[in-house]
Amino acid sequence: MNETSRVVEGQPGDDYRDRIAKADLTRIRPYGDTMDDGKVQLSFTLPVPDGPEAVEAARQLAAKMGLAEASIVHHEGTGEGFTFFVAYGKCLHTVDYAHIQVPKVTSEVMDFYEINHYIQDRIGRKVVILGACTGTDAHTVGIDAIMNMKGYNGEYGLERYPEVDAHNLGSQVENEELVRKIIEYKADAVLVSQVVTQKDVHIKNLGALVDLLEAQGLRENLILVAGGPRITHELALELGYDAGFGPGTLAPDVASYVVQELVRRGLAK
Amino acid sequence: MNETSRVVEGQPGDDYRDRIAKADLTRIRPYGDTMDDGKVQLSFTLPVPDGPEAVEAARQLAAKMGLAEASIVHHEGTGEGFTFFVAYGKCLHTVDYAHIQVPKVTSEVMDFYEINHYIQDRIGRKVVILGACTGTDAHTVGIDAIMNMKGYNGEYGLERYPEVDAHNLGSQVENEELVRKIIEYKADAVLVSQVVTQKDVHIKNLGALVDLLEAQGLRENLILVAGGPRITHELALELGYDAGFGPGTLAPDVASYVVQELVRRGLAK
Amino acid sequence: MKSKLNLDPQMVERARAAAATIADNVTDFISQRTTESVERTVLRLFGVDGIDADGVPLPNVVVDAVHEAGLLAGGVTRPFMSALIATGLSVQELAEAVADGTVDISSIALAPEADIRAKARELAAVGMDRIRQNRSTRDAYLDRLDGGQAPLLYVIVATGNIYEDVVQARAAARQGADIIAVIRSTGQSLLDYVPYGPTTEGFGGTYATQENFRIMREALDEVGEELGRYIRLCNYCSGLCMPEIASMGALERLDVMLNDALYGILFRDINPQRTLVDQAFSRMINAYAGVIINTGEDNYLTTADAVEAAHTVLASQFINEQFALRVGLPEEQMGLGHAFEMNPMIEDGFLMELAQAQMAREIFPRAPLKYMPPTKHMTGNIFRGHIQDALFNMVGIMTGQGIQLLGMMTEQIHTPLMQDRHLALENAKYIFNNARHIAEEIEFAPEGRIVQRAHAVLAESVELLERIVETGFFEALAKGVFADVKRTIDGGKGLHGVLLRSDDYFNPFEIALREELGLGPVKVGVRG
Amino acid sequence: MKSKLNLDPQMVERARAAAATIADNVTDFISQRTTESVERTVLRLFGVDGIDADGVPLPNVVVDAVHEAGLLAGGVTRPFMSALIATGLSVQELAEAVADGTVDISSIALAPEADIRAKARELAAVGMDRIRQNRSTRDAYLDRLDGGQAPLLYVIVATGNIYEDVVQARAAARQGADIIAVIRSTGQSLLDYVPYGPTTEGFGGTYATQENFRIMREALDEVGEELGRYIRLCNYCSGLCMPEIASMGALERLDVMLNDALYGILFRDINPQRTLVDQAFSRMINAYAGVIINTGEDNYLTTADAVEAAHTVLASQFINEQFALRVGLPEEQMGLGHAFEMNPMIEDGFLMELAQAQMAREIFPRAPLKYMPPTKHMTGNIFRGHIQDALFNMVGIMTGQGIQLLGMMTEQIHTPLMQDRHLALENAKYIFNNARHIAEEIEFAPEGRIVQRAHAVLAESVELLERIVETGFFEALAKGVFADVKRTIDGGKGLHGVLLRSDDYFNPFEIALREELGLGPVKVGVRG
Ligand code: B12
Ligand code: B12
Ligand SMILES: Cc1ncc(COP(=O)(O)O)c(C=O)c1O
Ligand SMILES: Cc1ncc(COP(=O)(O)O)c(C=O)c1O
Repeated sequence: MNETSRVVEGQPGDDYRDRIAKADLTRIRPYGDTMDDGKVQLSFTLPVPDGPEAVEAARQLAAKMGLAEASIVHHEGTGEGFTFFVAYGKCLHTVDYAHIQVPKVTSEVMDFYEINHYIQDRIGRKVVILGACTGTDAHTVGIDAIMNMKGYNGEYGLERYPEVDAHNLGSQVENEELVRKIIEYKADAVLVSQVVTQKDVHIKNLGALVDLLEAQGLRENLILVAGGPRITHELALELGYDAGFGPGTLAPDVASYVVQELVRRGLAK
Repeated sequence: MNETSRVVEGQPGDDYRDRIAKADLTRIRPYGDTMDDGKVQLSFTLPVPDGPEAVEAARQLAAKMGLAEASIVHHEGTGEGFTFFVAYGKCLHTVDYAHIQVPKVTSEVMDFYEINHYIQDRIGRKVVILGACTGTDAHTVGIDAIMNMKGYNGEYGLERYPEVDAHNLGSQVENEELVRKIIEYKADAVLVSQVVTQKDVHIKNLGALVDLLEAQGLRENLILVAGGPRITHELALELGYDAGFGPGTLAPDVASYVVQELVRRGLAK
Repeated sequence: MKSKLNLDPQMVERARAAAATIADNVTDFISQRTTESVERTVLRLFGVDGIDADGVPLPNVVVDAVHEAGLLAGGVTRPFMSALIATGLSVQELAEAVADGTVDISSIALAPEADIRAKARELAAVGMDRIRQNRSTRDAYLDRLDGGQAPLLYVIVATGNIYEDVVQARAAARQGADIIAVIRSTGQSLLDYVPYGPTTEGFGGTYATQENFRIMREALDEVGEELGRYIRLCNYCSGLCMPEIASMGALERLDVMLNDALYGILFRDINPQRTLVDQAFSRMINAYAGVIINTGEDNYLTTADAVEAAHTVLASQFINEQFALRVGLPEEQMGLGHAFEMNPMIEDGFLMELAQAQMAREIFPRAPLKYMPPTKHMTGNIFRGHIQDALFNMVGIMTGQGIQLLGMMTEQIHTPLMQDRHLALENAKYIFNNARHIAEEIEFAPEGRIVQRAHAVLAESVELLERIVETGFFEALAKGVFADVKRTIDGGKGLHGVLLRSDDYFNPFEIALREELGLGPVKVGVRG
Repeated sequence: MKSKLNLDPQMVERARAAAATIADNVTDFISQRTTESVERTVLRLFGVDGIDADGVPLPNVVVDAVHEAGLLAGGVTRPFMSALIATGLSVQELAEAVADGTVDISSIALAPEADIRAKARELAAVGMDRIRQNRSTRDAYLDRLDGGQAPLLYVIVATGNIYEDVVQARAAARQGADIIAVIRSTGQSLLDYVPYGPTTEGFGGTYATQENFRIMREALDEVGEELGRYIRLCNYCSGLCMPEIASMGALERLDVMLNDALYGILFRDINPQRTLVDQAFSRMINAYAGVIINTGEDNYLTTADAVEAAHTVLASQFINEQFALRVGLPEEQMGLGHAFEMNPMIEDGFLMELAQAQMAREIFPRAPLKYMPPTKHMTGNIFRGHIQDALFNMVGIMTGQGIQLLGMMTEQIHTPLMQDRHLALENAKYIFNNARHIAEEIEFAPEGRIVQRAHAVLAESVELLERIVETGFFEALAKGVFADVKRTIDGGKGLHGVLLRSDDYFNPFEIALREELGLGPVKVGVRG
């Protein structure tokens, strides 16, 4: 035998759990295969033809994004003077996860029966909820999932709730029309769905509704909820809504929030 | 008819070519579907469990990388307290493409016949070229593609060149061994292949060869070429090589360079 | 082609017969009506174009004027020809004069019928000619250049800006796209006019305007020439201006048009009468222009469940086929729609998708079936999405689809970025090439899941079609048989634009088209 | 299972007969030899473990000492037992004493043969017992927990650090992995000893050490219990320490081992004699331990072209099968290897891959075939790579493979990141579930491309095997029939460690294993 090094780095029988690297939660980084290696995958297109300069430009861009050892693993001209890139690199930025505070819908999620009981016990009358997909948006599947009888993913929609008076106004409902319906139905809560987000049309449209409601003095006594695949609770709050719901929402999530909020705000009269 | 706006934004018959947005090459940004929109796709894993705080951490990370309107479009716990994310955002960084200078192999690429003629005409003797995959690296396919008779992608390898005396030393060749062979064969050029790059073993290994050659006074009269999937000409220069070749290289690319460089450096005697 | 599914020809026959009855009944209904958009189309085919000082398109201006004059039920042609004769203006001059008020069309007396007919025939010949010309230009291109092989690679551009669309479309062509579809801005289908000029501000798509058509056509011809390939152009012939867009497409040599008999009714809440009348005329134009239509059955599966509602797709294909045949659109131009929209988490879902696609292939053997990708079950997980699209492509090549509308991995996120389209094309090219002849190689176990699934879906759709015949088509729509959507005969948008034809209704293009398409004159009252 | 390829049973028979002849001849050759690593294995099975002051593993220390004493040709057991008897030390104490020089094994006289045999039998029983115990522990787990369904999802971890590997492996298990393979550090296969202890510094993989085996086993049992699934553990039983690693795996309850009769010869330039002797003993251990072996035919296609060299894969599978049968490894434990390695740009490549995979399935119906993903033709384009892997998965489920080694989209770039593995698992789970019963549903056109391709490959491999029989196996290796690689009988690494057995060669584990495996005693000289 000629080799000398035999590779021993710890003691057999050590508890492996003690030796697994832990993340520093005040400075987390992406994880590839080793704690803190920072590995990130990127892809993008640049408006320059493929070639060594294009690759260098891609590398520089990744570097500016804070990636060390950025490696352009794929580059391919896509015609018309554009090039597509795939890159990997080690992100030098860290995030303080330990101190993140995310605004969350804090109400407790109840089920179908609990919600109806809650309404009977704490509100004592039917709760009127309108739903609509507004502006030029015609994507009804999301709001239907919340409102319609048959519901979604095995959960009934609000129309099925005996203690809820639910009205689904459908799609392409203009804000002015929606306000008219709020008055007509004396709505307790309004659920607004926005799916198309190109050029931020949802932001404009959602904002316009708040302005309209405020102008008419309706905002205060109304629970205003937004939802859609690109809606977060945070965004909804920023836009002047009471709550926002994203992908995967089910009727009980919204209904639980609405009824508890009605009681909390003293609107359950 | 109730609508008033009729959408006219230009004149029919305008030449569309004049209206297509041009990139400012001193400040290029990624292109999604509109010039300068900065669109970038990212994916990474963070060492935190899935949840709203994790999503916010991912968003913050993307923001630190310079992405505006970063949107976490997918997040999924992968177990053991890790979460995988996919994000899109608009990169605010720009790159000055117009002034990028990339070192390039400048020799003109000749074909099989031209190279052999060039050697006959300008060098007048056989050129000795060694090839090896060095260190612990056993990936021979790349160097074989360059060296072997049958070649690669329809291009003959150097062994087929009548005016080249090619020796493929195979894989896992130690640097010391390679230096011995360089002396033994009186090599004009050496082609070193490195494929495994984990923990930068290729950098160490390529660097060590240069040190060894310099220590023995062999470096100056030798054309030293590196190659492999993660090798760039730039990296090779940094490591003290004369040239570097990456993915897709064919024998004529290397041979053209070697013979012209021999003549240029006055080693063609 | 040997059947792999052993479908019962009698069942197919029953389905077709039921659909034929439905179409016959409705055709009779259609023949008695015209619409504002049909009349605007007539003007466009005569050559009216442009907008007035307020930006209102001149076809709208003239038709509105004729309507106000109470003359539209007889068709816009008679008063318009009379005014031409009376004023001696050219078609465009007259339209402009009506717009700026210098000519009051209501005050011009009708010319003698023979003069009107002569003038109309003469002028219609110009429009008909241009369409015929475009058709032979296309044929010449296809003779000379590579027209692609089925499944054709169809991708969308949707930047909202025609000048960005052009860049994206040309890049896509270079990457191998056979068909470029310019998606329309949200909401255009509900506009009762066609926007004008080159446009740069759309949402989720770009306005369909004649100038945008022209620009894209020019750009694609140019790049196609360079590539040695003919790149087909597609747009949306649907909504309140369905026939007008057909005419624009025919005039600008579009090759493919989304054009469904029911889509507007179900998905845009357009009045059923309006849609049915409009689709008939638009399809005649498409037929004559050699345009392949794409029907919209895929849309059913965005609201209904793809496993449960599979038979509604097939039923609707039968109905679309029969409507198309009634107006002379040959099978070779019927891009009947269907889609790969089952929940990807279903065990053996791939087998059911195979069954559905193969079934469509066998039942409509000559149609260039348009196969739509997964959309509803695409998520923000672009990596899985890319594989959903790969399985879709695999089914496409395994079952010999005609037009493959390529899925994008970012379907759930945004309208396609340039790189999304690039990767979608790469996905399809790889799979189509790597499994090129698989349809010839694969057979299905005779009593297996795939075969049984196809039989079951066919049986259900026969049942549905026969039920519709029994109920009556309009009543069936009102009951929500398709896509869980209920539409009544007098509901929805655009009913105001539907008119009962007067006895002397005159539409020279309808006459010319019916003649060219071998349809014989309109007959009313045979049924219904 | 009905044949879909209509392979000629006579051709299969001819191939098997030729492979049997090859294996018989070589078996005779093997039976006359032992190696240093075989003897170190014997010590490990007796219970020798640990390292000396210089870090040299004690099995090496003792075997080297016996070798120096000129006694190794008779097996390490006789001198070792004699020393045990003479010193009264325990197995481990004796090894340590040899290492620190307190016992000089060469100076101890041999004990009476009967005493040696008795002691050896007694001590061997302990090791044999532990292996048997591990096997029943595994069986009990598999009774109680879900063992997964074929194709089993096999993923690799390769961080170089066992403690990172554990995290990655447990996460993979949670995501649905059935088998976790810990890839070895580059270069370990050429070490003539097995590293010791938990290790955190490997390149492109993690050292195979017994402690690393133990750690990973514990971590997987724990997570498996939580998930209600038994997670199988795999490592590499190849290189200069092939049988030692088999013993370590048997002692630590590994479930799967890469273990090929030819791989070391062809791909690591290990001496053919060394490899063939080592593989025989290692496979006996694997057989007894209930370990599924994975053979390495896939590697041929990384140097040779997958279309042209397809028949070498099949030929090698036949040879591996026969070598395995010779040492009692049942078909159910033969994870014969093959791979999806054709250039993705080939027209109809998918059909040829289907043919190859289906052929393997039909020829080795009971073997849990190990199917390897695309590697050579993976590029930095991770998006296309993900689809190449999807097609690979599709072939896996269409042809009923046993073990699917999942491809990673970053194959060309780096050893797998956690997210790469996550996406690879998602890819396979989606496709396997969505096309779960497709193998039952799909048949191939009887005279089609797929069937013809399989027939052609089978014919070529019959020809190759018969040529090897004619040429002689060692001569064929020297001529480079496999993977374009030429290896001579006296070339390569590790020949110095091969010894001709003396007439009184004694190996109690060989005896016990042969007995347990129903092989009967070693017979030499029958052939060759
Ligand atoms: C189905 C669909 C259609 C159908 C809609 C049918 C219908 N009646 O709804 C049809 C075919 C008609 C259609 C048309 C168009 N579509 Co579309 N469509 C989709 C698709 C495929 C699925 C949407 C869906 O049904 N999701 C399923 C539901 C259940 O999910 P969800 O909406 O997220 O809802 C859930 C939550 O978000 C939440 N939620 C939603 N709303 C609300 C409201 C409240 C108050 C609460 C509490 C919760 C909540 O709860 C729901 C259940 O969990 C998406 C792509 C995709 N995969 O997402 C594109 C998509 C939304 N469409 C798009 C576009 C651009 C269009 C068009 C504009 C295209 C065109 N130019 O023609 C048109 C125009 C339509 C219009 N005017 O709005 C884009 C939007 C891009 C963007 N981000 O801006 C998408 C993303 C596709 C794409 N990549 O281009 N579409
Ligand atoms: C084939 C292969 C193997 C084969 C090698 C067979 C052989 N005889 O070469 C086998 C199976 C043995 C193998 C083993 C291992 N491999 Co390997 N292998 C690959 C694989 C799949 C393909 C490499 C290849 O052949 N490419 C084709 C050739 C033609 O391309 P190329 O090398 O880039 O060469 C071209 C250019 O780069 C250039 N070029 C290359 N060299 C030179 C030199 C000069 C001078 C010039 C001018 C040009 C030039 O020209 C060539 C032609 O255009 C890659 C993954 C991949 N898809 O790339 C992994 C890969 C390279 N292997 C890898 C690893 C980790 C290993 C192992 C360490 C795994 C293990 N622990 O067991 C072992 C160890 C081997 C060792 N000691 O080096 C990793 C490396 C990770 C990294 N970046 O560090 C990869 C990327 C796979 C992965 N994702 O984990 N491997
Ligand atoms: C047949 C058909 N027409 C039209 C459209 C689009 O219509 P709109 O422009 O109304 O959104 C679709 C949907 O993609 C369709 O399938
Ligand atoms: C059968 C077999 N053994 C061993 C290995 C790995 O060997 P090494 O550890 O020598 O790299 C492989 C390659 O993956 C293999 O296929």
